[in-house]
Amino acid sequence: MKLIIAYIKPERLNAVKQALFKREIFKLSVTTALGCGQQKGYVEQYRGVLKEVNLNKKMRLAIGVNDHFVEQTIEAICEGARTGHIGDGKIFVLPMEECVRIRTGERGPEAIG
Amino acid sequence: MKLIIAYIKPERLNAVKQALFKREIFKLSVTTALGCGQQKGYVEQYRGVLKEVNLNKKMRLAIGVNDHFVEQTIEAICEGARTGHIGDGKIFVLPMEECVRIRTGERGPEAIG
Amino acid sequence: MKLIIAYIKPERLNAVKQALFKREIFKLSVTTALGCGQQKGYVEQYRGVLKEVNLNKKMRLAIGVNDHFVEQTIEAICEGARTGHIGDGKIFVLPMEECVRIRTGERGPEAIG
Amino acid sequence: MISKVFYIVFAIAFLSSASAFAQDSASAEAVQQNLNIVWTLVAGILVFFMQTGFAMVETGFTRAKNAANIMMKNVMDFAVGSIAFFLVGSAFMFGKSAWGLIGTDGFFMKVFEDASNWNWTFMFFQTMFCATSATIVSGAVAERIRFSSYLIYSIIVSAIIYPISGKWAWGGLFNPDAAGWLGNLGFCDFAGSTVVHSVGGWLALAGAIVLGPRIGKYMEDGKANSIPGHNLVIATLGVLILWIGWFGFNPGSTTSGVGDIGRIAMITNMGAVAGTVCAMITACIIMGKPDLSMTLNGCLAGLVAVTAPCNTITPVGALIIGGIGGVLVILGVLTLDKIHIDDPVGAVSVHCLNGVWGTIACGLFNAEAVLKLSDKSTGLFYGGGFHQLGIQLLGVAVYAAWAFGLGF
Amino acid sequence: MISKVFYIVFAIAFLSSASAFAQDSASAEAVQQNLNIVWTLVAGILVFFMQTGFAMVETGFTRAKNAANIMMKNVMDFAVGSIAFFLVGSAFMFGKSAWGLIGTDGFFMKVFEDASNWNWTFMFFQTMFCATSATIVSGAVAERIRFSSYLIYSIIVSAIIYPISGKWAWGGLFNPDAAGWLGNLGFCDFAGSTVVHSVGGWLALAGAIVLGPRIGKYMEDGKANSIPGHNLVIATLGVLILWIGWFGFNPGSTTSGVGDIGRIAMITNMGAVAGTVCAMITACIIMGKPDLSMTLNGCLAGLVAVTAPCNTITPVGALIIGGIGGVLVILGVLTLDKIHIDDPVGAVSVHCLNGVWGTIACGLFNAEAVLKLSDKSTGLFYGGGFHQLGIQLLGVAVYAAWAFGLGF
Amino acid sequence: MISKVFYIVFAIAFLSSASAFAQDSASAEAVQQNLNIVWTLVAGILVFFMQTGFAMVETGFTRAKNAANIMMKNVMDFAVGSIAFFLVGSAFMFGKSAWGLIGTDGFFMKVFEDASNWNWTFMFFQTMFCATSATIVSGAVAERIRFSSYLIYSIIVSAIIYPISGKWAWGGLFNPDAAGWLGNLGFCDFAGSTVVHSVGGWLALAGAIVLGPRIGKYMEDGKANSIPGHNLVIATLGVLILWIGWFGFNPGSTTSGVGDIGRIAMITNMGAVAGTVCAMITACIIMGKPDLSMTLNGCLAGLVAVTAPCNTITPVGALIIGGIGGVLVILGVLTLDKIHIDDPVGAVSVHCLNGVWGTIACGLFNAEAVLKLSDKSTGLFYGGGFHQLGIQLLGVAVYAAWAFGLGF
Ligand SMILES: Nc1ncnc2c1ncn2[C@@H]1O[C@H](COP(=O)(O)OP(=O)(O)O)[C@@H](O)[C@H]1O
Ligand SMILES: Nc1ncnc2c1ncn2[C@@H]1O[C@H](COP(=O)(O)OP(=O)(O)O)[C@@H](O)[C@H]1O
Ligand SMILES: Nc1ncnc2c1ncn2[C@@H]1O[C@H](COP(=O)(O)OP(=O)(O)O)[C@@H](O)[C@H]1O
Repeated sequence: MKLIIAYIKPERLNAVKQALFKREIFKLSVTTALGCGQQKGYVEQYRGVLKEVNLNKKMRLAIGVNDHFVEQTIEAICEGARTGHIGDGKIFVLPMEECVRIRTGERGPEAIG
Repeated sequence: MKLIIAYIKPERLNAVKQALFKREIFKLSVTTALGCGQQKGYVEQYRGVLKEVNLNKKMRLAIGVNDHFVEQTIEAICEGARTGHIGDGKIFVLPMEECVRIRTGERGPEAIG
Repeated sequence: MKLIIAYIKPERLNAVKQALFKREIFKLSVTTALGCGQQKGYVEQYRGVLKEVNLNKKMRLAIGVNDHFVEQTIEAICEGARTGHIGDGKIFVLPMEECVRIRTGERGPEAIG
Repeated sequence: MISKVFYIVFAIAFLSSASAFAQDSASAEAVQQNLNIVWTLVAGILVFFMQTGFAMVETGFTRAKNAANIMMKNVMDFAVGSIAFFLVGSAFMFGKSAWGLIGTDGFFMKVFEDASNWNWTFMFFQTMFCATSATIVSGAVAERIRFSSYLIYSIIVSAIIYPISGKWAWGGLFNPDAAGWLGNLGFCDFAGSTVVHSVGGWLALAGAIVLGPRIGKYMEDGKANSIPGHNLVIATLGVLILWIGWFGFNPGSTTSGVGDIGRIAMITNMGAVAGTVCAMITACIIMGKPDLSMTLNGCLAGLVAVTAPCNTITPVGALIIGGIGGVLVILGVLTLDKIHIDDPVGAVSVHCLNGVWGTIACGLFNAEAVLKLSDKSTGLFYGGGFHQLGIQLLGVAVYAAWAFGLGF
Repeated sequence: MISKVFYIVFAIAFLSSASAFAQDSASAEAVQQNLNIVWTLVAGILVFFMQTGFAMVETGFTRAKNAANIMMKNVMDFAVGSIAFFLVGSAFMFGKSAWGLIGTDGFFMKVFEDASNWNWTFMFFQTMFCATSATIVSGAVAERIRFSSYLIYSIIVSAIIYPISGKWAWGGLFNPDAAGWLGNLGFCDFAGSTVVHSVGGWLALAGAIVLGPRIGKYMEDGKANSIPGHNLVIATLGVLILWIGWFGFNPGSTTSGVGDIGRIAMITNMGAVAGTVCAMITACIIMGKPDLSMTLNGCLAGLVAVTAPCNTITPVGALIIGGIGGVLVILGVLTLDKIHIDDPVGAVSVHCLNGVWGTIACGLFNAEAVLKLSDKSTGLFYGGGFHQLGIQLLGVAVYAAWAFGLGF
Repeated sequence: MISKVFYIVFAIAFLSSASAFAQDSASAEAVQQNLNIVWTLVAGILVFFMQTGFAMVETGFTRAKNAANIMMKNVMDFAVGSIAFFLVGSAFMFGKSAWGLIGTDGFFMKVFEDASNWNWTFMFFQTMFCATSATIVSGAVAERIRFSSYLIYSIIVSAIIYPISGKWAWGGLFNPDAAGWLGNLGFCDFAGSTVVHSVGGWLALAGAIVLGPRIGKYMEDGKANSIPGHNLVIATLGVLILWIGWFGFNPGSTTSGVGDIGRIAMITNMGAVAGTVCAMITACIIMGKPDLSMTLNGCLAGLVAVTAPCNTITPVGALIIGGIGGVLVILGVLTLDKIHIDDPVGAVSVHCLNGVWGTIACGLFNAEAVLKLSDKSTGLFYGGGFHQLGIQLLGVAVYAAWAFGLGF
């Protein structure tokens, strides 16, 4: 099992969800995050004073999947999140050793979906 | 060492904390998250227009533990978070290679607790 | 590749960013979190009723790095975040199996930076 | 005790109401009558502003998730209350008295015939008072009462409970013949510490008891949990708006544009600032640091406390009465918490406790002679003896039994 | 129909304006004139408060990210509008009539000579009305109009569109000789359901159509998406402030401190509460649960609807007119959504639809005889026949064509 | 220069104060006197509303974490200030003059004997002015002053600094014999650009310098850091409330209900809108885009600038004075930032800089003859020569030395 973590632009969240649903990946968790990458920040002005904001708003997705779903998930995220511009984000794939469905106590690959 | 990540219902956070404390697991980090799983979203209405909200509020726990604590932690989370209804959440166990206590620079299993 | 996760005090974020930039680590993601550790919570009062707040505000950093950058990253975080007091936080290093740059589809070590 | 001013005003009202436009008879009396109308209307609008104040205080002191619900309740209680008071409440309050207990005619405000009659303005002002009384309860029952129950309750208060309470003390305001039994006894409640605030406050207490505390307010081991308000800026805005409204509430209760309004405004302000300062100090002593929400409650407590005696006390009297009010409200809030009555905004301590205190204060601090309002002061401390104090205590007891009893 | 009150007031105004200080000639007429000034000024200040109300309603009903932008627009439209009305608008509205269509003198408010003349107060009051009309549009075009376009539009409305609209119905208020053609016909719009609200509302409708919906409001498949307001507490605050402002708007339109103001305030309140209650019930029936934002719209709808007839109807008439307004506004909001006209705050349904309804209601519910304002009622339901109704319908049609046409 | 109106009013006040109820002597003079009382009280209530405005502006322009603290300070400064002014301040300001510098009798407001005397209303109005002056400082020292120091400071301002400042220019308002030395010279400050605003502003400047900037406001390399306000909606609400309050502040300073109040309201409005528009344009030019917080400051700047001359200038004069105020405030804010004086809400630029400008403007734009207030205008541009201008400059210098000196 793997845990796939992706940082994407907030406005692409819906498209990514759609792309995942198309591939029958229905379960995911989302957190708001701030990211700092190749995308430079922007400059704001308040009462004549400039302020550099170098963390951009991002969404962090966490999706637990079985091994044979990894490629499809990556594909789906790329499909939904890619705009071709800097700041599109990253996907990290982490190994996962165990997964538990709290409701039933089920473990392992069946618990994930 | 393992990093245990759990998505639970927000209102169960207190019970989970209690269950963990009973087992002398005192250290954890919490983030708010939105989850999408078997639990269907709900429909809101604003000025006569329906809006489907299919992300439910969740809490994300992250607990770094030594290997022999893993089972007890899973047990504690299940004990505190289980209601038997859809939406109870998931636990993911990830392998962890290193752990550092920033204050002292200690590393490895001693650093975790 | 590794995913380095660190929980630090919010007010140290800027110093940590600076320390990372000095070592040419420019990419990271930040999330707000609440932490519970050796640092005891504090007691608030509202209308004469005491309220124990035992979750302190923390920042969670996630930094994907190539293997030979791990030590420098840990060093940088410690440099920026250490105050020597309880509550300075923890660093967790997780193995990462794959990394994808969404914009280009690149994979592996090149994608991370 | 109903101020002499009233009678004069009404005498003029009846004399001049025959002429549709006051200008037609360009007499100074007619102009004064118009001035009374303008002032009373402005005061009524200020009292209406208190609805905004209550809404802001209540939402600021409670959780964000209930904000829409509380707004809804505060808008709707005014709406249904206005209609109920128009249809029947006003008649119960100001109609021909049956044994000084309840009015019996004038339903649908049918008494108004003339387009420019004083009555319209008077009833506008009274409608706003009625709404204030009804809305007090919403703070105490916030975050747990069902919306439909609350609507029904608002109708009952505005149609029946408040008008009957009002009849007893104020029934003679509109028509001296229709006075209520307490008014006839000489009960002193100039602007409504009892009629408006303590009635609302007793109902609030009953409501808070009946509904029980909010989930999570008290833990199994009996310890209280704090459920912090979500926006103290909005709560402060609300208190300041209420304060402004009170400058209509108290001075407006003269219903006439004469010099007394300036004095009453000054007295009202003194009560408010003394309440604020004393509550802050008390909170500091008990809890170790100044507390904004308690200080705000203290301000309202001072205002409620001087409401009954505002026409008959000196500024120094107002400082004392308001100051004691500020202390009382803190003790009230802490005590209610201890006996597990959950009142999210402190409505009971502000309106009920201080409504009672203000009413009693009339019997102690009334200084009519000092102010040259009459030859003899009725307050105990100004040589008036125990007579007035007795009447005040009777009034307090009667209203407590009536409103608290009905509340259950 | 222009109220008799006006003429009397102005007669007095002209008589007494010669003396710089009314006290010099201590006649009762002069004091009454001063009283009129005080009341009209206070009412004007209350109308100014409506700017705050509009700003709060609009920002509360839209997204947080546009809050600063909406604040900026609401402050600036008043600022540039005031200047435009001062320089030219007031002249177009109240100057010497050219064919009853437009004023031709008095630019820069040059007519004012005397330091204590009544005119100053009158023009202050009128400036606030003009600003209200201009600001109505900003709600309907919120979250998408460019700031500079909005400024230009505000100037045009305040300098030209509103003053000309106003001339037709109200040109004679300042100087009876300068009356407009609709006023001469006997068109009844006491406080501006048509002149202020429906003109603003038609412009709002045109603006909403021209600008098209906000991005994301309608999906490709034609389904509407809800874009929830970010702060319903602020929106409620805004509505309550508007309600207060209306107590200046309607009773202030007498521009004289006489008994009628109390009646008009009462009528205004009845319209508001009926609108609130009926909107809540309608929303419950259609959507299955009470909805705060719809209820708030209902309150404003009731207020707009009674604005035209507020001087000539009975309280029961106000309940009916306001109640129908509350139903209409909900149907209006839902219908606009269906035909993909995006009006984030419901400005069109509130001001345009109910402005029209209120104007027509004059022809149906006018009850001058019941109120002893004149011998004969002009409302259809009170035996006045179809004459007044015809004039009202003519007025509605003319203003619709004019304002909606110009809006494009 | 103290308006003629005052003297007349007071003459009447003294004549009629003997009769407890004005209705008893139903003379037109007595009714006018009552009208003055009603108007002054309403104006005082509007000025009280400014407390709410200041609280909202200050909290909106600062960080969320300090909101409760700022609310607490704004409520408490009014509370302790009211008491201090009641006990001693009013005596220092209006008591028998010692060398035109300070009042020496009337402590505890003992002078009031009569229940319906005009004095009560006058003192109510003055209390609100005093509180306004004290509260100005809180914006400039926001987010860093200690609460207890602030309380002590508020007491000193309300008990001593403001009353003495007030004595000099306005000591004769209550009793012409008690006039101060500047008032006797003919210093013109109708509603308080200097007495209220610049005194508050100078104290604010001193406070901001003494306390030093907030942590994090200026970086080691000297660059300024922006610490954005947390809620511009609340800040805008505050400014609009202040604007409303100013309609009590300026027109109310006549303390009489006569036609002049309408003119002064109009002038006040012109100053505000001109300030708003010019500040917006200036900010656009300097910073490249319209800026809400600067525009709001511009509005207040225009209001402060026309406060001194509001009784003696023409509307066009008001547009010019307000407009220059709007430009000045932006330059002021940017300059202070450059010299590292940290004023989170712009209080110094608004109240001090424009208080000074408004006071000087009297000497330039006073147009008494145009307004038929007297035979000769005193403003330089209206042929009045340099006499008045000299007195104004003297006043500015004296108050600057006094208030800024004391502030340290
Ligand atoms: N190595 C990394 N570690 C953690 N987060 C990263 C990393 N690289 C990128 N991110 C996240 O992805 C977001 C987009 O990064 P960016 O560098 O702009 O994209 P790209 O690398 O595709 O040009 C960043 O804002 C950050 O949140
Ligand atoms: N595979 C997954 N990846 C990421 N998060 C998940 C996954 N499965 C469940 N979750 C999280 O757990 C929450 C509960 O999921 P749900 O499907 O309702 O529970 P269950 O699977 O026990 O029926 C979800 O809202 C989501 O946040
Ligand atoms: N084992 C753990 N699992 C998850 N989070 C942890 C763990 N230990 C520490 N933390 C995080 O680090 C923060 C600081 O912890 P603390 O115990 O005060 O530091 P230290 O261990 O250095 O004394 C905590 O608030 C929490 O967010």
